[in-house]
Amino acid sequence: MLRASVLERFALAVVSTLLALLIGSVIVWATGYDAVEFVTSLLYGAVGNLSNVAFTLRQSTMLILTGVAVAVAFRAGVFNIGVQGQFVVGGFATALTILFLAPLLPGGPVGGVVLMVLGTITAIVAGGAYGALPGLMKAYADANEVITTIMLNFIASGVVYFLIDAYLRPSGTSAPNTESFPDYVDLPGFAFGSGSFSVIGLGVALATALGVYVVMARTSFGYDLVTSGYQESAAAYSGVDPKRTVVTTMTFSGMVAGVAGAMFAIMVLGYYSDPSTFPSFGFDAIAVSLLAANNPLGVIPAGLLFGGLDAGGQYIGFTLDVPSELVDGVIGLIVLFVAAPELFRMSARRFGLGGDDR
Amino acid sequence: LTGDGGDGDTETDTTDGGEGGTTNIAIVSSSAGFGDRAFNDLALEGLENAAEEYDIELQQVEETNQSNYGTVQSRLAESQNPDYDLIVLVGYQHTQALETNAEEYSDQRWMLINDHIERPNVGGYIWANHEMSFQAGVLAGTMTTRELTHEGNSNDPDGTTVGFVGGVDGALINAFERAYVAGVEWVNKDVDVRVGYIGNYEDTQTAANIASSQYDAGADIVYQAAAAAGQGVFQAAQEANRFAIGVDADQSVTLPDYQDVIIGSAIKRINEGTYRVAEGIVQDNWDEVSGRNVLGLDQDAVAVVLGQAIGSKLPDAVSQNLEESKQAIVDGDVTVPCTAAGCQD
Amino acid sequence: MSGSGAPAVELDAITKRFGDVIANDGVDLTLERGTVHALVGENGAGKTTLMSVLYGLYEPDGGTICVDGQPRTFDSPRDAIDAGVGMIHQHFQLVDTMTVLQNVVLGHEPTDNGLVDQDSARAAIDEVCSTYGFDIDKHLDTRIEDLGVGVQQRVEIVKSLYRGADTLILDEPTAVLTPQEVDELFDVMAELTDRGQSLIFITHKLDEAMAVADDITVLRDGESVGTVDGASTSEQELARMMVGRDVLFEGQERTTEPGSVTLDVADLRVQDDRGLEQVSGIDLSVRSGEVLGIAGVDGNGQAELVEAITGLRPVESGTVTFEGRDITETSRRDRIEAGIAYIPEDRQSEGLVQEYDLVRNALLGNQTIEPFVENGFVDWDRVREHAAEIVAEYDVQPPHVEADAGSLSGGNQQKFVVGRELRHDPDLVVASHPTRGVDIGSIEFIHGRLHEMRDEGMAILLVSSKLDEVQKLSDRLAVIHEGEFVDVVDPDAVTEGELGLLMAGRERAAADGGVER
Amino acid sequence: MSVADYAAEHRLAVGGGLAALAAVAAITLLDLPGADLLTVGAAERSLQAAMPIALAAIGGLYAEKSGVFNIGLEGFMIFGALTAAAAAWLISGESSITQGDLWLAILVAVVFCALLTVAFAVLTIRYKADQIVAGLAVWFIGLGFGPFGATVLWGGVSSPTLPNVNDVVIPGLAELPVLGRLLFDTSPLVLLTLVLTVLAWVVLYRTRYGYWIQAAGENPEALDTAGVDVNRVRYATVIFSGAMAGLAGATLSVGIGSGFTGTGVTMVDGRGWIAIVAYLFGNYNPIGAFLASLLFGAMDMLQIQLQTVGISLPGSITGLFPYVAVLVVLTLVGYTRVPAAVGEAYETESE
Ligand SMILES: Nc1ncnc2c1ncn2[C@@H]1O[C@H](COP(=O)(O)OP(=O)(O)OP(=O)(O)O)[C@@H](O)[C@H]1O
Ligand SMILES: Nc1ncnc2c1ncn2[C@@H]1O[C@H](COP(=O)(O)OP(=O)(O)OP(=O)(O)O)[C@@H](O)[C@H]1O
Ligand SMILES: [Mg+2]
Ligand SMILES: [Mg+2]
Repeated sequence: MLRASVLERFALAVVSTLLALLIGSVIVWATGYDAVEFVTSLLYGAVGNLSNVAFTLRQSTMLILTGVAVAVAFRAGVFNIGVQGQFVVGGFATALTILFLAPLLPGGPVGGVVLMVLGTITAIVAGGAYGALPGLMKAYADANEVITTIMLNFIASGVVYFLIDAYLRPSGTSAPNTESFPDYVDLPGFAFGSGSFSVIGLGVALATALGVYVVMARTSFGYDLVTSGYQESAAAYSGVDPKRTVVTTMTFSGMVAGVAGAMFAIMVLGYYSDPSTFPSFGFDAIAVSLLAANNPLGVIPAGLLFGGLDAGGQYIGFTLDVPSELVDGVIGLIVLFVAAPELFRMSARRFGLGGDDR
Repeated sequence: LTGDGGDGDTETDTTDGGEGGTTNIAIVSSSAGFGDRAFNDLALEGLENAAEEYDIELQQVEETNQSNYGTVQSRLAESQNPDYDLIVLVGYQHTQALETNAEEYSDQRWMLINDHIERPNVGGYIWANHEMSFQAGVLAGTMTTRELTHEGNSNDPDGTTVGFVGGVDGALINAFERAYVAGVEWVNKDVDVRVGYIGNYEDTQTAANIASSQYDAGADIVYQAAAAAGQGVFQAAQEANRFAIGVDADQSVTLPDYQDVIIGSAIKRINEGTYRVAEGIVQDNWDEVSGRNVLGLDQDAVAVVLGQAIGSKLPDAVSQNLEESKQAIVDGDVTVPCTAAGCQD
Repeated sequence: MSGSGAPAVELDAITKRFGDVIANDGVDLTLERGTVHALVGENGAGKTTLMSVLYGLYEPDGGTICVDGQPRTFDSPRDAIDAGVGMIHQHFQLVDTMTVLQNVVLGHEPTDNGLVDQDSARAAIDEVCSTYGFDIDKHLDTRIEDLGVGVQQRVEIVKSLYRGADTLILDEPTAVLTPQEVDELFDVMAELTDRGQSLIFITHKLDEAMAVADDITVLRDGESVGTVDGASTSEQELARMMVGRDVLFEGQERTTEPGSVTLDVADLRVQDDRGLEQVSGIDLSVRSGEVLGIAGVDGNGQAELVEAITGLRPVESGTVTFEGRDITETSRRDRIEAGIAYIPEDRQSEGLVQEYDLVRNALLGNQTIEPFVENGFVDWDRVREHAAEIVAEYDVQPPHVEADAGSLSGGNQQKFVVGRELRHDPDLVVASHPTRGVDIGSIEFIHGRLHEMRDEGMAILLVSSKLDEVQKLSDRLAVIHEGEFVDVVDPDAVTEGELGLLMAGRERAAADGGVER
Repeated sequence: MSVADYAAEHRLAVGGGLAALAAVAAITLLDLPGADLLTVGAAERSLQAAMPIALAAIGGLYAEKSGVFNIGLEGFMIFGALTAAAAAWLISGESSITQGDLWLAILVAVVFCALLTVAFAVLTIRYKADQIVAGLAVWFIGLGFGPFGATVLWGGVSSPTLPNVNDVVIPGLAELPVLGRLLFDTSPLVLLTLVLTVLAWVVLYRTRYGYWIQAAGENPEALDTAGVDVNRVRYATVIFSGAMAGLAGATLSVGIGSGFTGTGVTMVDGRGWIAIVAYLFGNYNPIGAFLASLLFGAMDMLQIQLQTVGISLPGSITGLFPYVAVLVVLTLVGYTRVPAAVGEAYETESE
């Protein structure tokens, strides 16, 4: 039973992706570009050489973390569209912690590790708190979370920008960036020479996905959340307080988004900056999570796929004339198809691929 | 897929790019992206002009996420096919990433627009936004009390109010604002400057609304520093039958539909800068074009040019004041608030 | 309307299958013009299905429908309506946020220049109302949600009449009504038949059927057992036809005596979701080794009372004491942990998660109970064993714990829920309609289990709308009416007639049965 | 009726009242130059700013009233803005763009978005796609293919400068104080919006189609048993919502704007989201949605007026006014009664 649905899910993801890529290629061809080159460049940009792989994995790290954050909430039946904002706030908290504590702590590797750990913890706290906010508004004021979280994304971005520009910008510069973190606050690249990807970051993402999976599948807390998502009335019957669960869910989701923020600040940037120039990981994560049927483990392959699409898209941007926005559109198409499993079921039935007639 | 040479061979022939072979140049946009009708497009234009003159292969890379600049830079620097002789980076958002990459890829030559890093392989080019904005202020301050009519548009010589519409309220655009205000006041202490910020660089409607609000409040000339959104200001000017000042390029030329309201534009000749550096690469004159280059009124790299349609109608006082204030700035008699890089406080 | 002598409706050998379930198996039914034809049968006997076929909601797998002597096929309710057949569903088909007028004319709006012609709509409704003596005209601009069920039902009837129905199907119309409203409904029904309307009346209450019906058809397991004359039949005969054997009313022999008070409820007041008081000062107590039954017409506060006791609904005032501890303010989870089991009325949405398999459903409500969960971690192997034990002991079909709950038939779902709630020795069981939708064999099994558990010293609070069930199972029987206990009686000493009066809110002349409180 | 219920019923009045009160309080307490803040121009611009929001909101509320949550309004608006600009540019060919071209372009945008929504409607209604997810996908697709389309046509994410629809001046009436400038010397699209708002109200509450729409979202079974095809009603409203979003987008790019801007989050810049909030706030009433849009427009203009007058909060903070307002309003006035059947695909029981 379960196996069949995992398989079906996987097939759905593959078919959606292929179909979206096919449509993308047709559009490329129809607008007068070379479709074959489009696809091969996409592949090469994703996995063609070591630095491309590093970029793919870097994007995947971020997408897995934010994807898990989305999955947690969706699983519990709460539409957290605010992962972007929670991730922005989390990363900002990391940056503040590192910048303010660095002078107080000894430098060197030990200081670096301490700063990174503390920075990640504050990110988790900040992300969780920023996630709790719409949770509280939904639970106790019936405010639709889809709308509140979208508003809070705009607000997070605006306020963080303001704070950086007004208070954290080093004198003598005009860019709304904070100072760079000390050199020793950095995750080692190991096999990948890239300055913005570290196997440790990927490890954190994988461990988070696994950890969240265990929580969701093996603990009574996870059971409470998932049951609320499936059937709120049954959850209430079983002793789950629906209001509290909305708040805990959003907090938990925000905490994971906070980890994403920490990794972004430490591993990717090494400083902090105007959030409106950040990639929209929090939104792409919705696609990632959906593709994975909101399963934290499924988020890993989905995150790798989207990371690859991202990297490939960027590569296309600087090798071909095809505008890289196209790749964003293709991602949207994937989401659209994933949203409509019935479409594929019906066509599968039409072509006689199993399924009962009703 | 491995036909592209793999990653083993990273030796770069840095002396390449003489008069002989094709010169490869990549340009990476700022987070505003190309199509901003402002400095991204201008930087590109200079390279395109160079490409018409010389044997240059140009690769245009649009990347609007600041967090990706590190990777984009390194991916381009590592590229073997082609091997870029110069990578042009538009905007200060590239600076932090370039600090690492300029060191890492010490054989790669970089041109950074609007900022600089002390490295032999970097040419940093900063245009004095504050000086040109001061000049724009002089233009506005001079004209607000003078009679001007053009195709049904007119100013209000009795009123002493002008406006400023900025993109994002931050150090960079604050420098435009303060310098502009200083320029206005240099002409006439009594002139009142209305200021508004859009909050981004793409919302033309809000830009138009801010400008309209300022025209309503008596402004007869509005200076915009809002990249793509700035068009909204010209539109508002047409609606109010007032005037406006363009930015970055001569917008009475680049946006001819608005030439009836653009009395002048504060321009920075970024195109000349990128052209010069491209030429330097082709002619193997890196030393002459690298290093820190602050380009201001003194170098004629920034200026206020008068609108192509209206310019001839402006009174002589305008060019006199512009010339006089320019001289004063160049001579150091007038200190323009803020710096080329922005306002610090 | 045809003036011929042909019956209003003739159903001939109607068959309707849902997958393997044969809901209707060659059912015949003849509705004579100007009469009331009652349709009775146990839960799941196929009554609603048969009527849905007649109303065009389901396409029959076999058989024919004749209306006014003409053979008909209905592809949709619209066809049925056009043929003059109207149906008043168990769950009203009214739009809560729209007004009475809008609901009545929905789909058949008179228009004037593209706008709905309010005046002619009003006039047409007025005419229907005055013809049949309805009094809903004063509510025409009231929104449905602001009206009581009785009025809503009349709106449904007016809606059908407005659409020109001359045959009306009423599916369990009395289940939601107060006795007074039932009387009013019967008056309306008499008025309708006097004016030539023909009615099909589905009910579980045999006395009602006998009181208003000219003919009574009994369905059992999808088949028609026969049609009898309403005036001359007896309840015993009908019951025998329905169940297939004589219905036993045997008393239960107790093996133990009730012990100390387990649950005590004092002066409890509870509101429903809309803020209306549904429980108005109820006192009750249940001892260990005792079954307290609560009988009453659905919607008299039973649901709110049960939810307040089990911790799903806050109380306005009063106290709930469990084993000497005041639990009025404690959470549902605390109450589960303290040993209160609850068999919910709505197994579909509360008792089970439809998309979960039985293993995961076996954990529902047990999330904090050892040994299934230790230190917050679920021991799925133990839960699986637990699920398998329930399935085996309660004969859940199919006997696979991997089956999704949603794929089980209603009766099997119910057995699983009952099993889960009864298996780990609670001190109090609150059972709400524990055998709803369950087949006869299982009913007896569940009844037996409840009695066994009572004899082992468990306290049981039983709510059921089936009078035979509460009478058979209870040691004491409280009758609830409009949120208050009318009386508490000895179930063995009371007759159904007396209970009916009590449920209608009329106090008995003399209390008897030697009952506490 | 409790205070909370009353507030929920009359949220718009309450919200508007609160906003007005806050404005008056701020003006008196902070001694602001009230007359400079509340100008006719500001009112006119509020109306203009409200226009695209109101148009999209009315479309969105029709869809949701009938049971389909079209959360993709923002995406459809992007397509509307792009299509209108593209159509105007393509129709005119080499010659300069005439007023007729612009109106034709707006029509093309409306039709094109209606066609796009047909796909969305088929997915959500026939194939029961999750409405929220599909709507988000539309947004992603708009953000991607909008600028992409611009690049294909114009080589950059933005269009060249385009003219916009001329104001109509009604002689005589235009001379009226205040009202003259607001209503009789203004963009015809403002007038169109007003007309559409009233029309939408009449259709929803006074015609049979309106009854059907309400029933489809509240109790589809009741409508079905009344003999009306629920899904047909839903197709109609969803496609209408796409057409309205297209019109809203077209309004931005060629109605009052000067072409399509595709940088960043495009020139639509969150207006589609605000539109959803507007109709929720307006309690699904077209007139309420329009007034709520006006409230947002006024909020935006207030923040601009404050800047103009020189009461300058940091621009990056004042720009957040509308978003914060949405949060405050949703939290204070809270619960919106969402039609009962929203989000559920309807399958008629008759087979
Ligand atoms: N839509 C359906 N799909 C599958 N099975 C169904 C469906 N509707 C009814 N059934 C089955 O058909 C049988 C008859 O159901 P029906 O609703 O007609 O019973 P009923 O006599 O009306 O019962 P009640 O007294 O509870 O209303 C039951 O076994 C039920 O499980
Ligand atoms: N679509 C369906 N698929 C499977 N079983 C169904 C379906 N619809 C109804 N049933 C089953 O048919 C039985 C009777 O259905 P119905 O809807 O008449 O409920 P009911 O038993 O009358 O409940 P109530 O007494 O609360 O009205 C229920 O047990 C239910 O489980
Ligand atoms: Mg039934
Ligand atoms: Mg039933």
